[in-house]
Amino acid sequence: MFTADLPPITGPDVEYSLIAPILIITAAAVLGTLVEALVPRTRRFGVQAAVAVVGVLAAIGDTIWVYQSLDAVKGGGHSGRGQISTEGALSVDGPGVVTWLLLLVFALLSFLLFAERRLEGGLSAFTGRAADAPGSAGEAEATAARIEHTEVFPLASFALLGMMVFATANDLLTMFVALEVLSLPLYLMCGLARRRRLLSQEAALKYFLLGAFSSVFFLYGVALAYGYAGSFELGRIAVAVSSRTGSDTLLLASIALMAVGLLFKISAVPFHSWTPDVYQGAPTPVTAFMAAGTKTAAFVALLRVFFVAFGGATWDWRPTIWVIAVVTMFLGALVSIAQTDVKRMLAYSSIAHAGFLLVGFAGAYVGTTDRISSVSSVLFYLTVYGIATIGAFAIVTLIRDAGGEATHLSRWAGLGKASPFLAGSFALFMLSFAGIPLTSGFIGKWAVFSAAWSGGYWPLVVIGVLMSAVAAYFYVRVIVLMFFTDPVGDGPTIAVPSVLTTTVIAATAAATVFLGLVPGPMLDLAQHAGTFVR
Amino acid sequence: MTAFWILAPIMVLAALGLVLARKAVHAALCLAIVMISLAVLYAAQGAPFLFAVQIIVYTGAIMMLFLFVLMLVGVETSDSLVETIKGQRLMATVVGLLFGIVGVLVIGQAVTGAVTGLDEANANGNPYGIAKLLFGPYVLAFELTSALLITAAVGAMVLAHRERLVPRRSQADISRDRMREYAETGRHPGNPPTPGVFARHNAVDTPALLPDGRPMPESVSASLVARGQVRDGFDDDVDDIAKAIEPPPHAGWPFDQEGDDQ
Amino acid sequence: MILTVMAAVPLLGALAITLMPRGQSSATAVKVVAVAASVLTLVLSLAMMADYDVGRGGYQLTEKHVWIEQFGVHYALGVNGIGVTLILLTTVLTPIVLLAAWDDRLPTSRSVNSYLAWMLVLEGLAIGVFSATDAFLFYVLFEATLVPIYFLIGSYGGPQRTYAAVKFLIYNLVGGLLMLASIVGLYVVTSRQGDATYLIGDLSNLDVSTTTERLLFLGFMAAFAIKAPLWPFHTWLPDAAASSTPSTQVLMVSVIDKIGTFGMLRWCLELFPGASDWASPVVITLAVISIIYGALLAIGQDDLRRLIAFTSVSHFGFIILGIFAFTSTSTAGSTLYMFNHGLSTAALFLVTGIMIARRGSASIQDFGGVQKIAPILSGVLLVAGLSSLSLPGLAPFVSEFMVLAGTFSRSIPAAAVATLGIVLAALYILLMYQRTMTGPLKEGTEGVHDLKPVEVASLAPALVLIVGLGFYPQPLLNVINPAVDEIVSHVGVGDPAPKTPTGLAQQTEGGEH
Amino acid sequence: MTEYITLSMILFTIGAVGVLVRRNAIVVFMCVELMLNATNLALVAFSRQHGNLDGQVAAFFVMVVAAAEVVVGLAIIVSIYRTRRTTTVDEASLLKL
Amino acid sequence: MLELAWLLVAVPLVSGLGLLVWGKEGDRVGHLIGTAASSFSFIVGLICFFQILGRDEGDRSYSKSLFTWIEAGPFHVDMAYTFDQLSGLFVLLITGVGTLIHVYSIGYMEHDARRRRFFAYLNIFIASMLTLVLASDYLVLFLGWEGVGLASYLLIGFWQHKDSAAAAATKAFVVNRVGDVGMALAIMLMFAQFGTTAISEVNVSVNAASTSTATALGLLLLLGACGKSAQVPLQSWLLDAMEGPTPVSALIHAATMVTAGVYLVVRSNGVFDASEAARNAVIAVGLVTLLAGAWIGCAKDDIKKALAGSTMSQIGYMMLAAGLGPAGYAFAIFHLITHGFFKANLFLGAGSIMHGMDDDVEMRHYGALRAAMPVTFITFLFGYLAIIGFPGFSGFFSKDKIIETAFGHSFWVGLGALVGAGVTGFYMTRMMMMTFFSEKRWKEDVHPHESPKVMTYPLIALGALSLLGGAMMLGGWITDFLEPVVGHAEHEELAIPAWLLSVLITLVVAVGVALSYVLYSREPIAAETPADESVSFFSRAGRHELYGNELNEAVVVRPTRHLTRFLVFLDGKGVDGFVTGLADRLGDASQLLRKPQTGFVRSYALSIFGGSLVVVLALLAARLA
Repeated sequence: MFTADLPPITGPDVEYSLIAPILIITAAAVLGTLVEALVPRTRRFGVQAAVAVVGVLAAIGDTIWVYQSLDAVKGGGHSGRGQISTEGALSVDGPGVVTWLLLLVFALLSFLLFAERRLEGGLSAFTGRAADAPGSAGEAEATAARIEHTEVFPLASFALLGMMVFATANDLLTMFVALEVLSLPLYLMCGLARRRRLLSQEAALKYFLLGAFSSVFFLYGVALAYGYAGSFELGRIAVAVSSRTGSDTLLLASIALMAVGLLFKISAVPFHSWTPDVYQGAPTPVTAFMAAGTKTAAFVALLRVFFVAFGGATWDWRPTIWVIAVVTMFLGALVSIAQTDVKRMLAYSSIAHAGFLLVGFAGAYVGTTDRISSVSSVLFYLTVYGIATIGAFAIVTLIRDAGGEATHLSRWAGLGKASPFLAGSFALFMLSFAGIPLTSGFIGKWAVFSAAWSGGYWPLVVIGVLMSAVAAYFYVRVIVLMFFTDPVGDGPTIAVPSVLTTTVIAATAAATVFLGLVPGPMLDLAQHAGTFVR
Repeated sequence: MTAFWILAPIMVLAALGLVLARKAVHAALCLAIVMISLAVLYAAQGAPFLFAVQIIVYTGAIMMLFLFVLMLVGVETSDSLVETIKGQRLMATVVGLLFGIVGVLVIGQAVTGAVTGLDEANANGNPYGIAKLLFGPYVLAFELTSALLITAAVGAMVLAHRERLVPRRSQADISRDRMREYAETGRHPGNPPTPGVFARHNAVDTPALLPDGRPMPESVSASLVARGQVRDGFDDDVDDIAKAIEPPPHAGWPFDQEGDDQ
Repeated sequence: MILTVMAAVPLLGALAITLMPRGQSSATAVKVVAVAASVLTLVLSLAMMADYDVGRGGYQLTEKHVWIEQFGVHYALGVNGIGVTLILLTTVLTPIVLLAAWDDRLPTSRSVNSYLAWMLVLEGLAIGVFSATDAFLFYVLFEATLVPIYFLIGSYGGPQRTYAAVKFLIYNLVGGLLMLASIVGLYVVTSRQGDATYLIGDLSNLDVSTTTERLLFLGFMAAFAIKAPLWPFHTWLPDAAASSTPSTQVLMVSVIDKIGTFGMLRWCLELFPGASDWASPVVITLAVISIIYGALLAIGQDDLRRLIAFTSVSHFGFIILGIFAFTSTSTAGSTLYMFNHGLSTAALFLVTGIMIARRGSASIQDFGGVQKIAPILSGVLLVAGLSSLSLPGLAPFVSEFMVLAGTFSRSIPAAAVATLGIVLAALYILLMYQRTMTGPLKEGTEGVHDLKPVEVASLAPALVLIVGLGFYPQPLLNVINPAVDEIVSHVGVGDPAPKTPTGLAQQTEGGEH
Repeated sequence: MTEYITLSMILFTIGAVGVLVRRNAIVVFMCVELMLNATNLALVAFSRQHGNLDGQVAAFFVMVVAAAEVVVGLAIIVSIYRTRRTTTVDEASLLKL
Repeated sequence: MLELAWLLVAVPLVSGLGLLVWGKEGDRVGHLIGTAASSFSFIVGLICFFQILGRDEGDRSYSKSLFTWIEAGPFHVDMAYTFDQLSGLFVLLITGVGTLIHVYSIGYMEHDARRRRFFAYLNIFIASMLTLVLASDYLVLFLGWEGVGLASYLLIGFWQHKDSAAAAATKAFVVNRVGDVGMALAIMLMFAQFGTTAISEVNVSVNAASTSTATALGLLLLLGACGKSAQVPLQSWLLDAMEGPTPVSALIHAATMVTAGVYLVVRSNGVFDASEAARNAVIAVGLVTLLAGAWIGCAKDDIKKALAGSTMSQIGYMMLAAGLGPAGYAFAIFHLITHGFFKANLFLGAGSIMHGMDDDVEMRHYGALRAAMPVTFITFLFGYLAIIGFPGFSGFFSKDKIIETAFGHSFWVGLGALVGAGVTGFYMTRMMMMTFFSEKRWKEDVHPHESPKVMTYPLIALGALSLLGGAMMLGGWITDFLEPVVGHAEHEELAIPAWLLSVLITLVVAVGVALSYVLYSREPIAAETPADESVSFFSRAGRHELYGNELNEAVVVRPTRHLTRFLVFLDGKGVDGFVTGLADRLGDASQLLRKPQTGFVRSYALSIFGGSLVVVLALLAARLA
């Protein structure tokens, strides 16, 4: 009855070509869900994997196209490349598209690991039927029937979708929804390990509870930001911040609470405590995906929120980030020394790397076109960190004993002799993590440190290098274990992977060396991406 | 404003109830109170649409889901009052108090500026305004929620759904099988009597007695049989027990026995 | 181009060795390839000497390509006299070391392929380090040298090898990372002034505030002081030396540790002359402490390898002392000392390595009277030892005296205390010689037979050079002097003039002469 | 206005404390829901203050998100319950140190 | 020939190195080649010497630069030699006595399997010593200086299988190194002060420098001289050095090397002329050593050690003379040369005795050897007469002059020198008595016999030189000859005439001789050394070398050892301990910090909640601050 009186609601204006990579991934995910329903079980796994991988590949291609056309769509008035699309929900800008590219590449590598089926005798690393209690007859039955949860592919695709939107969200509401879109599938996938399912379920529960808890903080921060600025859009908030319209304390509380949610996702101290438990418990391919993808997406989102929305309050948040960076580096590096489990150790290393990334962030250096800025340094660091992390976790999947992956460090003794190339690759990743020159990790460290120093924080650089020395200690210990120590007893077996995992390891190792020797193109990409579009 | 001042204490108390109630169901009910009160506040704040959604979705659907799961895992479960993590409760209280105080003082008091009110925004009705935003700036988020819902559905399926691998065996199937087995191997389709039936003792190691007085070894657990711990359950046991109860005929005092040993 | 080729040859040799089959049957072929690669490098280095114009000074044989444009990093090589000297040291020592490693008994199941390959890698990297004229490239190669040594110690060393390898790596990494901070700082500083650059030519005219310069200097110095090793950052060296094979010891102490002193000379002094001058009192003090402390500790050692390691601490003290005295004499002396110390320590490590291998113990107490059954061995040990205690007529003396003489004109107390080191040097070498070689033959020492021809062949070049350069160091000094003069004038402190120059005296005395 | 935000803050804090002190995973999760509700209250209140409906839309989204989250969360809790026959979060502490 | 004077050094050097490298095949001819090289140098030296003799008095110094040794910045050292009057005399002494000792060694070392090596070392010594005296630059001099130290080290420790020999060699080298510190610092000071280290230029330039510089330079050089010449306080190595083969003791530790200190002082006359303080220090050192050496010589029963004490004492005389300035330089050199003759004679004689006594050095096992070894006895007697200053023998002239000049300087110095002469008479007579006279105290199965001719001929030659060496003083030839080098000295008139002083000296010596004769002929000499407790303090102290070793042990060695031990401890626990401790602390911290990772999700939530509180507060604080 009111219809006639109301003005019509005009349809939204969506730049489909710009956000096509997101749409492609969405399509792949939805298609995957349909495959789950329609394709017979025997062929489902292959089809699912193919859909996911093809979707990602298509998205990669499209992302490259989008990146190249960014200049064309550049509007006047802002310094960055790209534009805000979809009614202000997404900002398809240089850093954002580069992040898409990174996320897609990480996802591609991780999906290859997801699809690996040779290690478990023709079954994937995911449990056959999650509803069965571990060790129950049902579980054995499911294993015997060789059923698999092929849903991980659409789930992972949804997570990827969430990550991509998270990194490019231009309003806080979209960001929050994207945060949940990326988190929920990960919560689920953490609990799907085939082996050590008790740990896996526990990891899922912990990740879920803490994730939900921290995202509420983020949300409250969003609410306060809305209360401060009256809008969720980053650009509008930035205007409010620079014009100092609202109450400062409201702004500060908003910054703080949003930081909590974002720092949780990148596992910065003191919001890191979920990381080791979840990384250890989750199925290793998922850990790889999570470690590389979540951190990348969350970090870019963090940069976006802080540089775009709160750029006017830099002097308020920089000291705190400074301290968090130091504490994170310190704790991550230090505690990893005492770890005896490879996955936990990599988790703590991931915490330490969050600290190093924060160093680049704390520099808050905008830079000029020909100089390394905080954004470009962090993008580069994320690239090298993500690649090496996926490679390292890929190797973790191969070192096995009767109980599945042999993640206890003592089982890695003498690996260098048993399989020099595998151990050599792992050593390479460790050296890259440690920041030894001629590996990509070194260039990454250099980049974030130079961003910090350019921003005027040279003491942070000094602390950073000292912390890298501490961190190096445990990377070096792993090398000692693999190459200088003789195996205890039989030593673990090294499973022969299919071409999928082999490809991942080879590609990541090659990229680690390549980016160490010839970082120019990637740096160019990161630097050319320019600044965030407001 | 009146509604607020009535509802606010109720909500706080209910929230405290949620935290303090020992039984999960009580906690759930407390939460429901908060939610319904909130709905009222939404209405008071010019958000009729949310009022409805809060009641329907939150209180209706979500809380029901909670209660449903509570039923599933045991409605009677209640937390023990002993805190197992040292200092957790103290620290939680301290941090909570500080956070609350800071929040209330710094944030709550910081909200300044005139209240614009929603009259203008709600000019075409609250749902219209919301719809305009939903299909405007927030269309992407709106579409994203579909991904969320699919994820939730798939997730629930993955974790809770047991795919049936073998055809379901009905009672008819079972009885048919039993009879066939009886025909082929002679295995009795009925249950064997439990140990101790008609026997002198009803202990698990005593076989049941058949009506004809014969013991039935199958009634005793196979593992006891394997270990040879089965009593025969016949009258000679009585003598044994009598011996155990009564002292032996020429038993002396304990110290005499010692002397005898020498 | 020749510098690149020279660095590439050993690396390619290493690659070839890695690809060769492992095991006993191919061991000899592997060794031949390794030695051939190193000899080819030596020949190339001689060709480089021929190409190098001694009189011209400055950086020669340069090449430059953009490497990482965004950082202003170039692949830039070039050598001055100092670089030439140290490259020569590297190329001379590597064949010797590889020959000496011919019979090394490696821990079971370790392949000789990777052992020799790592050494060749080290040679290639060292040549790169000594010829890099881009600070970033230098840093990268500087840090990269850690990896081969780490594996050489960790895989092929003695019982404590793991501990020693980790200690070595972490210690050096700490220094290296502090230097990384300075490298980053250089980028920040140069990019603020225009285009970012790491080329030494651009950096040496850097216009920075005093504080910044000092901070940057400290970062570089930290890395070099640990590498060199300067007291009190020396404690990694004895452990590393005691846990590695003789060949590793030589490459580590004679070649790679020189990067520390080389770096001070090339990077600290050229880039941060003001800060170097500012820090010189402290550095000189530490250097003098190193000299005395290293010598006293050498006296107190029972393990031959630790003893030599501590003598090196003492000798590095001299080198650093000479560098930071900023006189052309002492600096030239330091550069020459780097070369000479390389030779004499190589000889010492190799000959004691042979002793240790034959005796099965590195403890001095387990030796005695070896001279009787192994006269050539003992003779070689004595010559190497005498060169280590800087006996005039042997190469190290010339350099040590130049260091002291130069230092004396700058700081008498430093020179005076440092000179006491020569007494202690006599003590640690001769007591060691006395305990191991003289007296009645000790039980258990019978197995220490005399040197074999291949061992003599590997040691002879070093000994010949030690004696030859003792009497005629001028060819090397001619190469070194122009570079040193440039550096000293760059620091700008200048040589102290003689207080009573001869000419003056002659005038006043009215030609009594 | 202030009183709404204050109430929201109080509820949020109570919820957070609840997460810390309750051991039943379901109750913990309910406390998270309380926090979400508190946030919604703030959003709605701010919405009225600023005179636009963005806050209300946000609250609406939060409800949807909460619904999805509840499904996933309860599924996880149920699956743990199937294995361990308990919903106490303290029991799930195999992963540590 | 002068331009070929570098052959003096080169030939023995090449011969020495060649003999070392040459394998076993060289054993047959090694000694011959070595002797030939030494003889060659002697001949070249002789030719050169006569060439400069043939020149004008003012033009007798010949310098030649062979090549630039070191050049860097202002530091420039030429490998150059100067053949002048002073070095010429030394060349003759070194090569002459050296050649004789080479010849002697052919016999003495005949049965030693490593004789080739011995000759190689001797040749290296000759080369180094000639480098030392021919050097026209202090740094080149230092090259020779250390070269003779090395040769001395090698030769003292020649019988390495004896621990004592090896230890003595080490000690000699190390103590010399202490002196070298002075030497090295002196050269550095020259470089810093004058910009050159050429001897001639330094000696001139020092006049323009301040007295304190000259004093410092003088004292530093004196320290070097003390080390090399076994002067107090660096005397302790010389007696131990007697562990070496006797020809070595004769050549290096009596005739040539140990006098290098005297040579250095005389060579640096310009420096010492410029500083009276430095001269007085030289005198003091000389005087103290003179008396100390004599004292030790009186108490030792080991013939070589007794002679070594005597050597110390005689060098003390030379040092004393050198400290007297231009007046004494020539006499120092004169005494140095005569001492070279007679002390080499005495040592070789001692070697000959040991050769016949189965290498026994204990004089208490000798006695009445004059009949068994007539040639040795006669030549030894010549040496004896020369050293005690028997009129007509070489020592008479040289010592006489020194004591005379000492009295000219100061009565007390003269008196000291005079007393020393008396003591010399005492201990030398004691040696003669114990060795050749008194009764046989030979051990069983020892059959003393005369040495072969190859050993006795050098003895005869040296005996002759002991007698005739004084001829150089005829007409004051040596003072005149050396004057262009060491400068002119006005002869000071003493309060008493020179002849009276000579008589007085002779009387004092006679008293010493007589006292000794009486003491050692009155009652039979014990065949075993009396216990320390049964002898007087003087004997005891003398035997213990005036407790010099004990002093060194207490003042230098033990503190050094303690310091070393302490530093080893400090390095492990302190310097390294700090680092490893740091690593351990990090490990501890790591263990501690992993504790909060309890596995309880509620603890993690608490850290998030607490963390968010902290972040909120931090941001607020940052704004307020």
